Amino acid sequence: MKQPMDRDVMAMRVAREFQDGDVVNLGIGIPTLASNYIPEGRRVTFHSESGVLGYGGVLDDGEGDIDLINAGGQFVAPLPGMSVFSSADAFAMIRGRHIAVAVLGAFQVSERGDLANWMLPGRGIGNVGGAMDLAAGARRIIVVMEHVTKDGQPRLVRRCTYPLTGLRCVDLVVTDLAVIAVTPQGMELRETAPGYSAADIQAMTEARLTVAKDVREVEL
Amino acid sequence: MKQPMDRDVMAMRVAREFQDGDVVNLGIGIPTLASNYIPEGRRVTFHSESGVLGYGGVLDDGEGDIDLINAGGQFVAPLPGMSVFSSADAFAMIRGRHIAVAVLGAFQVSERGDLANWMLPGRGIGNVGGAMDLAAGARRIIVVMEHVTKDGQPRLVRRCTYPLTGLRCVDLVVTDLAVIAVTPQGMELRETAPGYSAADIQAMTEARLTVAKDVREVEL
Amino acid sequence: MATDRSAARKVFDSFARAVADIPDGAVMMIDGFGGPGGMPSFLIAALRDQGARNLTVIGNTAGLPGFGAKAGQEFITTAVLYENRQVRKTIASFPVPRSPSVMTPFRKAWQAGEVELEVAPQGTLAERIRAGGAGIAAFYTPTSAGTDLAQGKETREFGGRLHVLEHALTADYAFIRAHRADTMGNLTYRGTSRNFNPAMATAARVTIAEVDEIVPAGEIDPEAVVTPGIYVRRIVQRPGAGQ
Amino acid sequence: MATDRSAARKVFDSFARAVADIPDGAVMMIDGFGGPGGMPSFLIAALRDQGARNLTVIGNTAGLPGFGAKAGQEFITTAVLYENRQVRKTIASFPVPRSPSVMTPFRKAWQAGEVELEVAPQGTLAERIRAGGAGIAAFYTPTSAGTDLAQGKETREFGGRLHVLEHALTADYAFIRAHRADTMGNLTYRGTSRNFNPAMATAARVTIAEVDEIVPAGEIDPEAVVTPGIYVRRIVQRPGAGQ
Repeated sequence: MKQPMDRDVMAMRVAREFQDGDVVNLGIGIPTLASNYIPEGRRVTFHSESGVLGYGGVLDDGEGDIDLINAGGQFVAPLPGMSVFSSADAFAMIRGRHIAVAVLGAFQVSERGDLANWMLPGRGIGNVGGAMDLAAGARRIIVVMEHVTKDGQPRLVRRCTYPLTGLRCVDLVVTDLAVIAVTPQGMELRETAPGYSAADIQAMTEARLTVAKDVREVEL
Repeated sequence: MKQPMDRDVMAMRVAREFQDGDVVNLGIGIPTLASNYIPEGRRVTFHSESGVLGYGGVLDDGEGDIDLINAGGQFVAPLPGMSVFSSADAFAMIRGRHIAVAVLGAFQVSERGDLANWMLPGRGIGNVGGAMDLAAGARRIIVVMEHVTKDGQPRLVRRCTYPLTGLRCVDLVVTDLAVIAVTPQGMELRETAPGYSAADIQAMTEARLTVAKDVREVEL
Repeated sequence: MATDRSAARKVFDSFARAVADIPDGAVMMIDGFGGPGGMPSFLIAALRDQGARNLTVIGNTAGLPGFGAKAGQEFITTAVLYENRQVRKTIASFPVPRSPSVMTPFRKAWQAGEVELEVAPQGTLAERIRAGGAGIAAFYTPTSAGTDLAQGKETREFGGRLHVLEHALTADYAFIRAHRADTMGNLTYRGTSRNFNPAMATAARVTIAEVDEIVPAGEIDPEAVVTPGIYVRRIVQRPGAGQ
Repeated sequence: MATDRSAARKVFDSFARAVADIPDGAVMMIDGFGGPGGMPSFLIAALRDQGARNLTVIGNTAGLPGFGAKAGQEFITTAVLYENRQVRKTIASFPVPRSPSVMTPFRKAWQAGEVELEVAPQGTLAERIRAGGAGIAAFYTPTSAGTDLAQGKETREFGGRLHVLEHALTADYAFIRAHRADTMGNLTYRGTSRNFNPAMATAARVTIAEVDEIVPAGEIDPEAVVTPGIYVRRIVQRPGAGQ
């Protein structure tokens, strides 16, 4: 039976990518969820472009402090060893390649790893926020998104048709249906959601996929 | 009787230039002495490229703290309202034109205000330190130096023959013999040491001097 | 040297007085990150009441309702300046709410063609402001290379990677929201409310700080000063404690 | 999240072990400002003993005897690396003592043609290091425009003023002298001993901090951290208290 991954499973799969000692920047939405699923025994430090390193989980309205937020404006918990700094310093860390992994949402990813996640065409006005800085600066970019649009259009494309955030920057894509690596040779299908064949995935993907020798069902 | 100014008188004359509220950066030697002669009622804050703003006087060896020095490596006293910062931040202040006045020593000053104070020709190796940053960044540059070299050669010249520190940056020169402003029209003699005529000064000056209408003996 | 008399010089007793000289056409740096933390709300309100027009406003957002706030918390953002038609140009990284259906005074003014918008990546915006304060005329950054936001900008390769030339930003006035000031103008902040404030404080001709409390010089540890007093011209204390 | 186990990972128990992997040809950032305050003397001594050669050393000075020190105070500077012939290139703003008659190991090596010297204005040097850590490839500064130190460099006018294009500096290793570290690598400094250390900490692949004391995570106020732990890979405590 075909079983797409839900948001928590996608977040869990993303979190498995975090290595011990990594400093990680999480975008809004599913990326933020990944902080709930850090693998046992790995020490991961969270960075936010709001100007904080080493913060904890998201807090609810009652516990929150307006002076301790993440980039999405959510309240977060202080942790021992935390530090705060200015936006200029926060982005010096990003641009200077000190962030090991950024986890971002996306509208489209091209087969060579171009990322489009900041602006919908035709909307006239876009919020770029820190997206382009993260795309250019994080040492590894993981995109987490639905495999296709609400209309069933592929998001993994040959060339992005939406305005670009960064060129050749995406390293790994985790969707509800698959885990796909961007390699110098193009996109490689590495894992599938339960019940999906490589052919099923390619059928919903405009980008050309090669299939990893050891392609398998996603493991958590 | 001709009476050249001594080091303390030169420092005193320099200090008269400080305006209330000024942030001032003092070079080593006579410039540092100027901090002893701030005119009554004027609040002056001292900045050093060693990374401190709002420090006090020079301390002797016994009282000194190796963690609180000026750019010349002298120990200085803490004052209430002092702040410390990195070299990058110290020079951001300088380059960003936040320093009202820098007082520097010099080998030569040209009639258009070029400054040569970092390297003796033929020595092969020079210590530039923060001199070029101050020359480019301070809003007002006051040079304090002997009027002529030990060999009697003029230091106020048509063109600098020593390696330049900065172009068209000097605003005022205080020597043991005279106070000379650098104006868009060239050098203007404004004050003389007691007993010196304008002709006496010009005779020891290669640069062409105009004489201010109200030229007078230096007042302290 | 610092004297007690200096205290009175930077400390202003009213927000209105602190913003009184801002002329039409001024370039302003204001915003914090978007939420109430780090937002100089009293200074913004005073500028609205003062009425200067044709302003350029440089900030991270252009007024986002509810961002970083407690449920139902009211706070004044630069939105009031758009509402009052005081702004002709905006430079921001996140100008509008995420949802296109949320109307804001800025969005309305932009749709009506009343305000010009320049969108800049957040890190590039912060660095351009820092450069303005630090006397760096322009710099090369990899951010935005190859994207629409680099259109019309000079590019160049360094180490095999495309970079974009970005120019410094400066302002006539910066509005800063800090936690504590001493009478010399030294500032500290609270948590992520620091955000754009320290860079903006360095990049304006006149920097005005809105703070929770003002203490005598010497009360702030020299090691803990975030914005040295050299950058701060005017200080006004917010009414009430804390906020 | 941070756990106690992480403590052991950054904290090294010997200076020798902390510098053991530095290879011949490494680019090093070391120095502080020149005096004993801010000078990572134990790391320098360990590198001398370790013996890596053909080093490039980026620092404010190249070892100035007595600078910023108490009368007769002995302290180890990068001079010992020149004495031991480990350096092939130096980038500095103030390489030699003011008086040409004071011989130093650097001056001797330079006169013998054993070491290459690049002199950089102090503020430009600090900014190039900061740029290296901040992912800025190059920047335009007015400093040195029209002087010998701008020879061979690109220049360009901004706002009617000549600027010089300066390139970022990065290193393989930075030696940092800080006051206090926590186990996450967050650092604080003391007074003017901060100097080049915070910028250098950001610009090296491996940053090693020599500190007076190491405290558990949480002991340093998040507001007072000067170098966030993200920049620090290894921490070693100096023997004895204070210094």
